[in-house]
Amino acid sequence: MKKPEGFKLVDGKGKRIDGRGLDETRPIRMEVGLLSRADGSAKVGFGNTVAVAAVFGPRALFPRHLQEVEECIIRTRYNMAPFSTESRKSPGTDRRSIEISKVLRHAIEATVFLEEFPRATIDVYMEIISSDGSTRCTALNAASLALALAGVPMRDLIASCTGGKIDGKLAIDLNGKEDNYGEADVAFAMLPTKREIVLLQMDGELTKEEFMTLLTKMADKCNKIRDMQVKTIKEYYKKIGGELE
Amino acid sequence: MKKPEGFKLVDGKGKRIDGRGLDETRPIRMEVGLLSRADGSAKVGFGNTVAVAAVFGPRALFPRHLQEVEECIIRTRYNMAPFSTESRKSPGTDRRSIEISKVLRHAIEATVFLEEFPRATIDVYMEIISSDGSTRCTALNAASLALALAGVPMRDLIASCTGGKIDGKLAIDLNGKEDNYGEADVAFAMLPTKREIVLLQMDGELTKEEFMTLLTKMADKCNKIRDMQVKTIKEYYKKIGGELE
Amino acid sequence: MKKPEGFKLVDGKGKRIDGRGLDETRPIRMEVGLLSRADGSAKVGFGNTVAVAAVFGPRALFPRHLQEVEECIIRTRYNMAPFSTESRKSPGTDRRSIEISKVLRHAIEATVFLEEFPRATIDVYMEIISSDGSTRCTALNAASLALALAGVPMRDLIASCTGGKIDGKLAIDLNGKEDNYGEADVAFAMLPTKREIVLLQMDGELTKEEFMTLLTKMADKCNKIRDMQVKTIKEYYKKIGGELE
Amino acid sequence: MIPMSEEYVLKLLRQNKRMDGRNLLDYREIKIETGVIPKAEGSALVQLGNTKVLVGIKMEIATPFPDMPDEGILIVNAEFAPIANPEFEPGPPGEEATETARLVDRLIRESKMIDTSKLVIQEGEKVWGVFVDIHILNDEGNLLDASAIGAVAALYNTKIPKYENDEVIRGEYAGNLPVRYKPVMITMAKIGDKYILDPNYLEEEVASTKLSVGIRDDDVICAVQKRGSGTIKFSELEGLIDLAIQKSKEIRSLL
Amino acid sequence: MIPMSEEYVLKLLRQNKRMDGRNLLDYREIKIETGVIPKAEGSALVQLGNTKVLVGIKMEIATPFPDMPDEGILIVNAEFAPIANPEFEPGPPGEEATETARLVDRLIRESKMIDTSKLVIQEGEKVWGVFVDIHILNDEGNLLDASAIGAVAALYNTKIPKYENDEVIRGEYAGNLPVRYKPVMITMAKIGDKYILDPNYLEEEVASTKLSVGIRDDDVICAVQKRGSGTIKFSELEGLIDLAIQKSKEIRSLL
Amino acid sequence: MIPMSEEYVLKLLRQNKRMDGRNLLDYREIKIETGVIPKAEGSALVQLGNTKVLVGIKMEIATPFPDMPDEGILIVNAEFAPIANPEFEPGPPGEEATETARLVDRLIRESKMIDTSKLVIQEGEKVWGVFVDIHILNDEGNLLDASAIGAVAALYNTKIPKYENDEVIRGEYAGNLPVRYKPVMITMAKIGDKYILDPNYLEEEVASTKLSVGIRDDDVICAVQKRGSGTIKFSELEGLIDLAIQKSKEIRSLL
Repeated sequence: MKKPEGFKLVDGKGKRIDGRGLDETRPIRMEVGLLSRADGSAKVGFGNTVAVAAVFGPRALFPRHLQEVEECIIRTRYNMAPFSTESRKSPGTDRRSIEISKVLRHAIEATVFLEEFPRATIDVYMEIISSDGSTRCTALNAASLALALAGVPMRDLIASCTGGKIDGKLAIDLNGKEDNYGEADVAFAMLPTKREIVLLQMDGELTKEEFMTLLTKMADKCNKIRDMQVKTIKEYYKKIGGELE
Repeated sequence: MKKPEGFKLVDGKGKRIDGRGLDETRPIRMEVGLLSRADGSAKVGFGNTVAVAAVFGPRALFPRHLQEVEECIIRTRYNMAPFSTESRKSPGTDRRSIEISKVLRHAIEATVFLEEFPRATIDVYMEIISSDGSTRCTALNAASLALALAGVPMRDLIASCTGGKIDGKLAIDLNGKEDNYGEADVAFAMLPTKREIVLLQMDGELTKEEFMTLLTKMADKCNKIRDMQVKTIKEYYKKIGGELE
Repeated sequence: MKKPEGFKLVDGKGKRIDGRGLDETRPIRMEVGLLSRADGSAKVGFGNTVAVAAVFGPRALFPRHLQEVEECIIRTRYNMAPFSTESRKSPGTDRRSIEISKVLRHAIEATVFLEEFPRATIDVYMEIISSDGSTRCTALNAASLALALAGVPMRDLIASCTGGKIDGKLAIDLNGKEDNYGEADVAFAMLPTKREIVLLQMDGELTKEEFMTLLTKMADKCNKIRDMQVKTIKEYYKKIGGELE
Repeated sequence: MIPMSEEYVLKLLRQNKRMDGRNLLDYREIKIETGVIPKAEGSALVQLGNTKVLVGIKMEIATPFPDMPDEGILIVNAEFAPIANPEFEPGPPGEEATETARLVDRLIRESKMIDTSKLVIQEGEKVWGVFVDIHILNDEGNLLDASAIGAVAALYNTKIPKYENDEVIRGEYAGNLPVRYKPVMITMAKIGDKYILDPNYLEEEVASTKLSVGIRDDDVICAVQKRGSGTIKFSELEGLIDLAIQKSKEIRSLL
Repeated sequence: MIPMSEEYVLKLLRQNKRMDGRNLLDYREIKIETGVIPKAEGSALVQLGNTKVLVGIKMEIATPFPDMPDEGILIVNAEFAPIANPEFEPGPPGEEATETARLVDRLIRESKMIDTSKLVIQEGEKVWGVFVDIHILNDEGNLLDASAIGAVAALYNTKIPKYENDEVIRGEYAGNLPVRYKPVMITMAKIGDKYILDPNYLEEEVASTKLSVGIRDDDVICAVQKRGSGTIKFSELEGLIDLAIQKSKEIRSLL
Repeated sequence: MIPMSEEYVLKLLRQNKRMDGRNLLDYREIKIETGVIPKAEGSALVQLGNTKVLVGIKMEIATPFPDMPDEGILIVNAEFAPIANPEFEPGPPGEEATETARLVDRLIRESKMIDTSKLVIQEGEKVWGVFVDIHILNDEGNLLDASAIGAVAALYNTKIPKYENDEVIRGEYAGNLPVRYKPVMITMAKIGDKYILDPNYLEEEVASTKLSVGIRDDDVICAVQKRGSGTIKFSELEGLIDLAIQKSKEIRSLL
């Protein structure tokens, strides 16, 4: 999308259109256990972007010919609600959601101990209910929490955020306008304690130096996101424990 | 649809646009056994609305995972032929036909002794070949006859008709214009000897008193429709018996 | 399609728009074994029409309920690449490709000894990568070669060509313009040594005499096409043999 | 009733007999009723023995094809409704329905039976579209010939609605559809080494091949299709065409 | 937790009790939050006990229907997202979602709750389209009533964007959506010979039939649907309608 | 021939060898032929060893996107035709084809290789649409890199047809497509703890992860995608990017 003339993503003082600094994320909210029918669920917000994730399983997979003999399969769906976007999005999958569902599935496959549940499936569904940039990373953070709540054994939590280049500057956690009008954007997720990358997608124009500088900033931010995830889960179990007593 | 200005559905003498009184149905025609490949078939006309129904089964259901262990399943399809309507209807299912197929299936499930045919299916297909209002009720009357011809055990025959409010008056068996320009319409079916309702859908604006008055008239009419169904079946077997001798 | 006024398909000397005589085909090119993943493959060109065919099988067919107990089944796909036509063709099947896939399947079923591979499938996929008339016949010639390369036992090779009536004259191997602007076109294939017809489709206007005269010319041409097929296969094995030594 | 089986069909044919008593080259009784669908601009119900096919014609305003700005358009569609045969499934048209629709389309189009140049309302912008919808009610075999008879009968029964102030006025008519030929489709089925006409559905099951030939009033051939997975001997072809031409006259006389 | 089973639901009902302690005619606690979706022109999150339904309204420029040139259009869509229930499958809307969307559509349309005549920008050319998207988040039963509450609440929360120079200016508003009624859908479920209100999902599994009745502020009935494969006795009908009318006032007071 | 198995691939790699004799960072032989499709405005057949990919470009008149009224449009589509691999099924594009199309799209779009501002015929109304159709003929691995090479080569081979009196005149040309860069996609596959370039299809089966990096002539990175269900160590990343940049120069020199 073409940036309107004169429109600035970063002002003279290095502040972004929503008042943030370049290395700041928007306010992050995390909530878990909100959906009673799911085995695990979570809602994550990065500013005006909100994703809800639900995990079902491990459960038996039918028809049988889809089963894997030595491990469980992961099925994912990333979906945007029609009212989540500026103009209404027609319901249904499109090429973008097919691709995103695929890369998110691979991120989860790289994280879960698949071999513990041969012949089973774990279904991870992610709904974007409000969209303002960074939707896939928000969804993946929610999926990570929902998997943890469902008790699925994982190598680590998945922490995810976006980054990019806007008005020539490197920035973390792009909002919708920054994504549309910026020069580059990167979607990234890693297993923070392992320092292993499970999601990496980039679009735009970056030199190698910019790319590596940006990735280093994003990896740092993912460490903090993981801390929030851990805190969210602990508080949930504390609360539940309290209620059960 | 908006009623053209000055257009009257009921004249000063209580006559409707096709000359009927408020409590009269259009001429009803019933024919059974017309399709040699079906296990049971019927054609029913209410004025210019004509439906053909065919029943296949009880027959084995495949793939097996669709079978019900303790009863037979009913599958229905309500479909309008492209040439049945004013402007050509594109072939294929739409949301309206999905909904109608569902409520008609439920009406049939409420009528057939499902437990007599575990693991089987009974397929009831209904084609509207000419459409002038009340298509689903006409289709259901045809389905009832076709089920009887197929020898499917039922708690009673299903008798069905529509009613509604047109130009402020309650009327039976709406035609297409009355359906479009009227204030309310009701689709109704019952098992007359049991006085049990198997189909009930209403749209529009009715007070409770109007609704109950109308329903009572419709139930009366369904008794008469059942009589016609019985007569049609008897005459068919008489004729067949005569031919076989 | 309407012929532009004054446009001539055949000139005063009986020459066609690409310089050919009425009984001449365009230059024919045949190549086999070009696709390493297929069990048999071939590429055939008639002038600017080019088809690639690949054969997979005989191979086991799943799910089982599709299997035939006493013979193998043939599955075919005829598909035009989006860039093969004047204006881009939207990807995906349409009614034309469904019909053509069906008649080509029947041609192959009439040729292969199906009973030798009960419960199996042989899949024959044909891609039109450049289209200038006679695409289905070109595809079928390629399929015939690919089947032979795959070692599928056949009653004979299938030889195929088109013919038609253009500017009032009977002609062999119609190109795109001749197909569009001519008075009739015929798609034809036979097993030359058996003189049995396996494909026959005709559109347009022909008297019986014209039809029979044209068919006789086409049958002659198919004999020659079969000779080319045999030569192509022999040369391939000679070359392969040479390489293996 | 005597149980009918494929064996039985074959056994009878060896004696040049058919299960319903017909001679090899007989059609079943043909009944044609027209004007049977109130909302359609033209319609016909065809019965070929117990095979029943309903054809309805709708006339709709359409945009002409860019390369045919001065001609109306023709769309033929076939629905093999599941009421017609226990093996038909609900859903989008399959291979058989598609082939039937395309063959009837070619018969009508290539025979030039409709004078589409008279269907233009505004050149390049607005023309009449003729929508031929074939609806199979009961499949006792030879759906193609029955569908073709139904389509031609329905087109002969079709009126063009009035069109005023950019609006189609249904129920009022400006005239008949401009039709000029009665093309007929004749299907011959090969069972063993014999050919029969108008196969019923059990005969179709047994037949290895069918040859369908479309013939115009002036004996011109306008559509041919070999159907099914058998072969036809080249030497048989001329006789089959002769047979189709001859039989087409008989069928046409009923239209 | 005590294991819940269908047997258990039935046993309790025989004693006029329900698994969550409610009386037969009680709704679960209803919570309504509006304005919850930043990008939507209107939205509501409804909780009916643990059932959670999110409804978002988008206002888009649309072409009016030819027979309604001077009215805005209404589109209702329901997504039974697979996050809501382990039995929901990803993919196009199934029967349940379609029925829910159509019933909410009828409730809104037939009650005339939106004054669509005020949604015309240019007669016959350009009107506002009101897109009501129902998104099920968690299915603990009675999705229809929850969806209807959500749709009405979201429509009351909806603003019309500014429209200048043929462009919708999102985030700036010209006024509220013209709404005038609060229709309510009441679903009664029949289990054995008893009727209960607001069935949870285990009760829905056991119920043979549901009757859903849509009631407007003036007690006018504007939509009725019998759902499920049981029957309703004719003699029961009047009492059920009375019950729905009475209960609708209680629900409406929350909107 | 020696039977090839996944075990064999792994065993060789432990000795830094590959089944076809290549070094770990070698590409297979690359052959590029352009202008191979008569009806296409541009085309290329790329062979990467035995992997064969055909790319055709069609130029069509299109409407620009409302937010880009002064730019032509680009559509990239990939067909994983069933002729290419016994595991490909006929039908609409699956996940792999969709990902390939979208990555090639991003490589072309984000690198700004086409000057789309020169494809406007009438601002806001009519522009050239560049349709890039990738057709896989034979899949012996690394379809993405081959597709990208094919797309760039075909775009460099593309001519814009003449456009006169609202009509595209096929076969006559107004000039070349305005292209200015040769972006290259480099795919590195991780097998065990080793990375190899240009994996063949058996190596792809064994690889846990692939990293594909798109590089422009000026070494700018314009597209990156981690593919597959393994992980990449953060510490490995810089070396992989360096490798991709270095290798891209070698591939670009062939274009």
